[in-house]
Order: sequence, then structure tokens, then C-alpha cells
Amino acid sequence: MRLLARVTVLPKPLINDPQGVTVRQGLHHLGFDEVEDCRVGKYIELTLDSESESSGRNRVMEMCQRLLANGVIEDYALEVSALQEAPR
Amino acid sequence: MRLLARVTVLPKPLINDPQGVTVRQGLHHLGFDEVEDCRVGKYIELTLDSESESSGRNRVMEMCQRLLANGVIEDYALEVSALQEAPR
Amino acid sequence: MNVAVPSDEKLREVALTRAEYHSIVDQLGREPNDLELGMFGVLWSEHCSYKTSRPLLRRFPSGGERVLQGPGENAGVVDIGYGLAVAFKVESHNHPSAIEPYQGAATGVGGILRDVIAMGARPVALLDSLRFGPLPGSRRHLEGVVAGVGGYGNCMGIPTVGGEIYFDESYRGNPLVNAMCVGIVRQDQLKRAGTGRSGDSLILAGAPAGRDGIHAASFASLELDGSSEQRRPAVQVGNPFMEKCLLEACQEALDLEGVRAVQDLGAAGLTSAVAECAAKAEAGASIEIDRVPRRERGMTPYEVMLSESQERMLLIVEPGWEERVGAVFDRWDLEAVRIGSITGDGRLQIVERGVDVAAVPVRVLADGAPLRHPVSRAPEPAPTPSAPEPAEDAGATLVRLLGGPNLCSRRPVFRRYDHMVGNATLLPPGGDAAVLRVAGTPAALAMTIDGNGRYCRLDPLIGAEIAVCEAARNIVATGATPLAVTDCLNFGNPDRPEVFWQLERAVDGISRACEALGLPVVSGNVSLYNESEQGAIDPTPVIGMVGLLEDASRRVPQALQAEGDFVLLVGENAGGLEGSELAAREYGVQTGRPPVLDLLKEQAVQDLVLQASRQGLLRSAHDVAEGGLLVALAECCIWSGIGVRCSALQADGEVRQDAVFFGEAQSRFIVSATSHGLPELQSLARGLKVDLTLLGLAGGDRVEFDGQLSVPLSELRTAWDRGLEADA
Amino acid sequence: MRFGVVVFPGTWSDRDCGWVVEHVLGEELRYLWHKDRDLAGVDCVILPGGFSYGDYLRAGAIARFSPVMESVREFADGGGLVWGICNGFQILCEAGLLPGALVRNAGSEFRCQWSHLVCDDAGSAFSNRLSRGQVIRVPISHGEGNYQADPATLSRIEQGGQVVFRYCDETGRLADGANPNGSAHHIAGIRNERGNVLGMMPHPERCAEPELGGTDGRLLFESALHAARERVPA
Ligand SMILES: Nc1ncnc2c1ncn2[C@@H]1O[C@H](COP(=O)(O)OP(=O)(O)O)[C@@H](O)[C@H]1O
Ligand SMILES: [Mg+2]
Repeated sequence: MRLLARVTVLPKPLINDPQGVTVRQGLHHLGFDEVEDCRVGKYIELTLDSESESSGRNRVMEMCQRLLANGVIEDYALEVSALQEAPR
Repeated sequence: MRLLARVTVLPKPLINDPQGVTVRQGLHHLGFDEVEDCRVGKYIELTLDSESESSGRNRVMEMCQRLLANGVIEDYALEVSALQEAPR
Repeated sequence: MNVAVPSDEKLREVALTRAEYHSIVDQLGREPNDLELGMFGVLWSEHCSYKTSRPLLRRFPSGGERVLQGPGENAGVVDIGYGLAVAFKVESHNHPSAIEPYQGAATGVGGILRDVIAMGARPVALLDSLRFGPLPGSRRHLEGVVAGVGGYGNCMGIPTVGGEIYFDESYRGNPLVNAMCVGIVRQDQLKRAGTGRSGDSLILAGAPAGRDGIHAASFASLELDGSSEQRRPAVQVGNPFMEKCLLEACQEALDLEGVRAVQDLGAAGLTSAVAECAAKAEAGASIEIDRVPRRERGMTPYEVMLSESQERMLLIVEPGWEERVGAVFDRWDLEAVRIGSITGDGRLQIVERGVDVAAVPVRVLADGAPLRHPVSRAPEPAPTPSAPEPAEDAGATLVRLLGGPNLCSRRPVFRRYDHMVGNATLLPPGGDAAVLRVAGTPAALAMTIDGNGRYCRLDPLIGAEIAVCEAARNIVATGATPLAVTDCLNFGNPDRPEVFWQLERAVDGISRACEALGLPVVSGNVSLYNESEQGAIDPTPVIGMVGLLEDASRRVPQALQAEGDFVLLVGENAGGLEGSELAAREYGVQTGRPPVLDLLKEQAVQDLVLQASRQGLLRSAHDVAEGGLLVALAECCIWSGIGVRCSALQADGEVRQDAVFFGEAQSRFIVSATSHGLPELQSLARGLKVDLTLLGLAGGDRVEFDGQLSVPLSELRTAWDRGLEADA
Repeated sequence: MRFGVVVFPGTWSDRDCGWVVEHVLGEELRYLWHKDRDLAGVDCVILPGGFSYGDYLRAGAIARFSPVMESVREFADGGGLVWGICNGFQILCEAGLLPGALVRNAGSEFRCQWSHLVCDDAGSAFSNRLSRGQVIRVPISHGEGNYQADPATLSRIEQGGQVVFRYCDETGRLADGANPNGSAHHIAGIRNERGNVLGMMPHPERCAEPELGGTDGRLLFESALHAARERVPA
């Protein structure tokens, strides 16, 4: 079955996040003073073929561990769902 | 109230996404041949103070339009939820 | 023949006039089909056909002993000795950068790199000439463009070593982004696009074609469903990593005997690349459109032929060499596909699944666009208001000018560009021209890019002459001899008689100055229709120039070198407020005449500086440009951290004091010399009949003119350093 | 001595490193293609600067899986000299040959400029010609050179004396303004425990000749020469 995986990657809480700081400053500069904290990471959307949702999830988790996230500085989260039809 | 906003930003569907292409190739290279398509964007987590969820959502949408996403080449999506306690 | 002319709407979508349509029908002897019309639309556009500017460009001097390739190829090429040549060209990416600053600038850099690569050269340096509306309004554009230039060049590993940035009302809504690339090529490896022969294979390498950059309102959109229109991205996203691979693979492929030529895909994509190769070879070409790799499903031949997807090259390969070429690209993990061949019948033929979908004479497509001759009319001269009384305190004026956005330090910009990669940068950005050594030789290349929209607005002829002279001065200041010019003509809509007049005058100005200085124009680019709601931009010819330093160790720095050195003004001690930064910024005077330029005097002054540098008489040299003598002198001090003590300065004749200090009289340099060198320098100047004025001595920590001004260097430095950050 | 310079598709300091090895030092040079496993018998592997695979996702993320890196890992495990410069440092961290990671510069901007470094460990294979506390001037050129690690890792490498270079001002002070990318503890370069693997963001290959503005970089190359001689007596 065809799956859509949505992976989010964020810097770990104890790791400095220079991009988050820059974005927060930028938002304050534009008058969005209500923003207290900001962290910037990556969002990755994958379409993949797999036997089942659970096997697909396992594969994507493996992808995260090996490539998509760097465990030393980043945490990741993922969601996998079935895709109805071929994309596009 | 204190809100958590989760913003995902992706290149628009027909825009060239060199990052996505390179990551897909990288995944294939590692043996994840089941990956058909890959798009890479940004993930941003914000904590903010707002009167209500709906006003917070509107503000974050504005932030997306003005800074977080580049409307010419990117699409964004957002989720806003109430935060129970102060983060960290 | 009874011609069924398409609707106005259809013609507008391919940007052709009714008359041009008739011309196509005449030359074809039939009506074009939709695909053919689309190809005519892009190739007969101003951008590709130069139908308005071509007659003017013929006025440029373009020959010379050292010229190996003048205008007309992907880049100009000039002999630098040792069996080597320098290939260079400038290109505008104004409109894309206005829509999306980062990607517009990035893909502009990518495009100019491919032009130089196509000559068989290895790019060694980039330069960028940028113009924006005033800060802070233009901050977003500035940031995006700078990030885009850096993002592409840095990733490619090509140093960005020079450029210029100006802020002016006239560019609000229509910023200018011109990028220049300089490459080095062994003369025996020089490639030209027009060397294909019938039977040669056409191999397309690099990125797959997407629906990028197909002119937003395109003819073929009529064939598509309504929603597909929006699905065509107006902006192209560059992939510098792929371009790096493409660069290396092309270099390796060019070592193969069977590779005759390489042609980049730029504006008008495959259509232009194939038509140009075929036209220059006086041949035809046949394309099997199904073989062209695609990024999207369901692309029509029209979309494939017009796609402007980046990072693609077309190789012209002798039959039998295809596999070896393929293997090279494979090594770099790039796709390289044989998509057709050069033919002998002079036609560009597109075949889809065995059926001809287009077949038109290449000559008509590539060179058939009727030239345009718009009306030219000089604008009414605006009255010149008289300047107010000079400010009391020249020191305070100096601090303000140095901290102003047009004169302040560009370090916040060029520190975001890798300007050192390649281990060649002897004089980095920040001075006049950058100087890069040529590996394996004692020589070095100097390079710069310069323009001045304000002078050109006041008089495009003189402004353009000054642009050429100023670029040459920047080269000469480093001790290098100017070799040749590449130019980028940024103008408004030429259908406005005043704009066309500006264009003509500017071209004449470039021609005159180049002739006087013995400089050929070997490449260039024209960008018209630079307009916003406020009207046309200031006429802005931008001059890129490359010079040769036979002995790299003889290069001259711009900063003062040691306390006790004599500091001198080369050229007339004259002043005039005409067209100056002072008049514009401090007095709000935007009209009048540009500074006076005497090309004979210019030559003599440049001669003096060159001869003196060759004889080792100069410790430093820096040209006097915007902001005049005092600003130039202050820069020499700021760069070195050494102050200067001068006696009071009065100009020859009756001249206001502010004009002496800040006037932009032309053909001048600030130089420094040791006490040993001074007498020789003076006699050299006498011999060449060039004025030489002793200003004072290097030393101390202030810029001082006895009784006239005294400013601490630290104050100047702070203002200069912070200028770009301030939202003034 | 034979230096090997690894070439990934997006590498560009390979030529600069190669230039110093061949033309400045007059030593033997081999380029090592990322798809090959053979290290050609080199005495020192340099992983040079560049954008190995475009540095999409994270700098060095994809490069670490290339065939040549398997051999580099074995070579390092056997005590071979491995020197990661700029992108090479990022790759060594991604590959786990060095601890920590390099993230986006503080301020999020690319920086190309001269920087001062103070040597904090003269024991590594690449700093043995320096003395502890010596200040050298070396250019940086990167957008992701901000060294970060979790607190435990940081204290471990500090205690182990693994920090070889720190950004400083010209007097050697770790002044606030003298940290061009926001690195933790001003870290510019670290070594592994054994001292045969060094990663650093600054570019010593850009300052090995006076006409390029400085020669301090040469000391690092000479350190490697010295270390190689010690290791394999001629
Ligand atoms: N956009 C830029 N990119 C790189 N270098 C720049 C840029 N703008 C200015 N510079 C550098 O800053 C220095 C000063 O620029 P400018 O004032 O325009 O010089 P000049 O008046 O001598 O032409 C030059 O060395 C120039 O190359
Ligand atoms: Mg100058």
C-alpha cells in the first residue's frame, strides 16, 4: 500500500537553536511580541510503498535514525497514514 | 492563554525541490528503495501568548504570511493548541 | 496568402506583435502551429533576439590583438598569455529577483556560471552589481539577494570577489541584480557553440525539465485545463549542488576529443540552446522530445521545449563518443541523455512518438526577428537648483557621507560570500578591483564591476563614459592593465522615446570611452523594460572589466602602508558638485550635469599610475570616485588604520571648499609613496603632464587638513562600518 | 609523505588542500574519490571543505555513508591520521568519529573572514608544531560551524583535553565578540581521544603562503608531517 509519512525534526531542548533565535527576533521585529519561544527544525514528507502501515512506520523510523535526524542534536516525530490514490 | 503553534512549511507542489531530490537519492542509496517521493521543508514550533485559540491562530497565520513561509514558492499549514503549563 | 491571424489575446501570450506574426508566416511560407508559435515567441523576445538593441550594440569596438572571442558566444574570451585565456560575461536577473529575491539572485549566478563553463573555462570568480530602492524599505530585497548570491556561489566553491551596491529611489520596485563570472581556459580547450556538424549527437545533461519559468501567460495554456495555469511555477529554484556536479562533469567531458561543444540552457531553455547551436553551425537539428527527462508527468512538448529549469547543459558530441560522455556524467550521478542530433537540412525539427510536431528553419527562428527601431527623443533638461551654502564643518559632513548607504563599508555583505576559496585571492573585496593569481604563472587577473545610475540619468553618454573609466581606474589602481569589457545595459521600456535615447547615448558613451582606452567589449547583456509604477529606472549601464597584472608581486594595495609615507593626489586638484553624492544626499539636488570627463586626460592619468606601479613607485593607490577626494582619502586611512596629516587644501581657481573636498571631478587617484620614490614619481608626472599634488603625510590617528578639519579615524571607521545596518 | 584528499561531488577545498600539499609542502598527493574504498596507501586523509552532497538536510549527513568513509573509519581506528576541515569536520561528527555536531551559525549567516584561534592542545597530530596558548590567524568560511554537544559530552571533551582550537581575539582571550559562529566554549576544532583524528571549521589550507595573507596554516600541515614521521619511522 502507498503511505504518506510526515516527519518533523527539532533540535533537542538542551541544544542551542540559532535559527529559532533568529526567527523569534525577526517575529519580534515585525511586532509579534507575543512569541515567547521558537524552535526551527525540518519537515519531511515522504510517499512510500509498504506492506502495511506498521511496517512502513518502522521503515520510516529507521530512515530517521540513519539519515533524516541526527540523534546527537535532534529529536524526531513521525506520522504515517495510508494514501488513497496515487499522488498528483 | 499560552498556546503552542506547530507550523509546517513545504515547497509548493510543482516547485523544484533540490533538497527533496537529494534526500530521496540518499535514502535510495541506503537501501530505502520504497521511497517514491520526498519533499523537504521547515518545521517551526512557537509558544505564544494570546487571548484565545482563534486569535492566536490568526496571528500565527499572519506570521506565516509575513515571515515564516515564502508565499511565492512555499505552502504552509498550522495547528494551534492550548498549552497546559509553562514550557520549561 | 490568406493568413488567419490568431487573436490579440493569443499573440499577447506569446509576446509577439501582429507584424511579427506576419513576418513569421512570410518567412515560413505557412502559418506556425502552436508549438512553433511558442518557440518563436521566446526566441523573438527581446531577451533572446536583441531585436531592439542589436543595431546599437554593433557600435561597440570589439576587436583587438588579445581578443579570442568577441560578443556573440556564451562569453567573451581574451588571451592572457601562457597559452591561457580569460572568459567572462555579465548577466542581469532583475525581474526574477524582484519576484523572489533569493532564488532570483541565486539562479542568476547559476546562469552566468553556465555561460562561462560553456566556453570550456573553469569559473574562478564571481562579482555582483546590485541596486535597490532606499533602505529600510528595500531591506528584504537586499537580504534575499545577498543570501541568494552567497547561497549559490558558496555552495559551488567559486569565490565572489567583488561587486557594488547602490540605493536609489529609482530602483524601488525594480531592483537590479547583475552577476558577472570570470573563468580561465586553456586556449587549446576553448569551445564554441557553433562547431557542430551534421550527424553529431545532442546530449542533454543535468536536471530534468519541470514546468519552471514557462512564461506565465503562455500560448499553450489554452490547451491546458484552467487550473494548470497556476500550477506553473513562476519562480525557478536553483540547485547549486547539481551545478557543481555539472561543472566538474563538463570539464571532464571536454577533455574527450569527441566533445565538440557545450551549450548552456538559459532563457528559453532547450529551444534556445538547440536553435543557437544549430544556427551557429549553419545546420539544423532534430529533437526526439520523448527522450527529454522530465520532473513532472504529463508535460506537453511545448512545456518541455520552453521549460527554463536550471542546471542543464547540452553537449554536441561526435557520433561514437556518446557512451564515453555518458560514463563521465554517470560518475557524477547526473543524467545525460541523447535527445537528438545535428542535421544538415537547416531545420529545427521536433519529433514526438515518431511524428513531427514542429519543423521550422533554424535561421528564421534564431535570426529572423525583424529589428525594431523605436523613436528616440532627448528628454527636456530639468532646471538645476543652486546648491545651498556649504556646511561649516567638513569633518561632520565626511562622517555622514562615509556612513551613508552608498559609501559605507560593504563588509556586512561580502563577508557572507566566500571570497577566498580557490587559494587565488591576492586582493580581496573591499578595495578597488579584486586581484586573483593565475596558478602556474607569475601573472594575476584584476576584476571589477561598476556603474553609476545618477551620472547616467544626468547624461547617459557621459555617465556611461565615466562608468568605463571608473572601472578602468579600479583595475589600474591595483597595478593591472585593463584588458576588456563586459557590459550590462539596464534600462526602462525602449518604446518610450526618452528611454531609447538614453540607451543610444549610453552605448555611444561606452563605445567612446572604450575606444579612447583601447578596450574591446567582448560580451554583455541587455535588460530592458525595467519599470515600476514610478516609471523607468535610471539608465544604468554596468561595466565589468578584467585586467592583467604580468607580475602578481607588483600588485598595489589600496590602503596606506606606513606612517611617514607621502600621500598625493594624482590628477587635477579641481572641484565641482555636479552629480555628486554630496549634492544628492546633503543638498537634495538630483538634477544638473554629471561631472566633466576628458578622455585624453583620463588616459594620461591612468598611464601615470600604471607606469609608476610597474616601477614600484607606489605604496598604495585608490581611485577617487563617489564622495570625492576626502572620502577616497578617508577610505585609504580606514583600511590601514593609519591617519593622515595634510596642509590646508585649496583648489586651483575659484572653487567652493565643499566642492574641493567632496566634488567628484574625474580622472583622479590617491596614491602614497616613500621619500625615495617621490622624486621619480614627480618626474614621471611632469613627463606625462599629469598634475600631482602633495596632500600630506601618512601618520597619526586622525584625518587632518590644517585649519580645515580634523576627525578621529575611529569616528570615521565606526560610521563607515555601521552604515549598512542603519536604516537611513 | 603521502596525503590523500577525499573528493565528494560537492567538495571544493580539495584543490586548495591539494595545492598546499603539492606546491607548498612538496609532498605526495592522491585524490580519493568518494565511491572508492581504496585509500591508496596514504599516510594522512584530509576531508576537505565544500558542500559534499549540497549539504541538504544537514551538512555531511549523506556523505558519511559513502564507500570511502568506511575505509576512513577503519583507517582512523587503526591510528591513521584523519583531518576534517570545515565540511570534513561536519562529516566526521555525522559519522560519529568525533563527538558533537555543527549547527547553523548564531545569527544564521554565512561567514567568510579571518579568525584568531588559540591552541589548547599541542598534543594532537595536527597541532604538534604549535605550543599551548599560541594564537594563530586562519580564515573561516561556513554557514554551519556552530559546534554544539550535550553538556555531558562537552565536559568529557574538555576534561580529556580534546579541544584543540578555540576562537579568540588577537591576544588569545575568549572574548564575546571573538566567537564568529556561536560555538559552545568557543570551540573551533576538536580531536578524538587518541589524537589521530582532528576536525576543525577554519581553513588552514587558505593561509599557507604569505601572498594569501598568512602562513599559520602551514604549521598544521607540518604538524601532520611530523606526526606521520613519528608513526612510521623511515
Ligand atoms: N555586492 C558586492 N559583492 C561583493 N563585493 C562588493 C559588493 N559591493 C561592494 N563590494 C566590494 O566593496 C568594495 C567597495 O565597493 P565600491 O564602493 O562600489 O567600490 P568602487 O567605488 O571602488 O567601485 C569593492 O571592493 C567591491 O568589490
Ligand atoms: Mg574604486
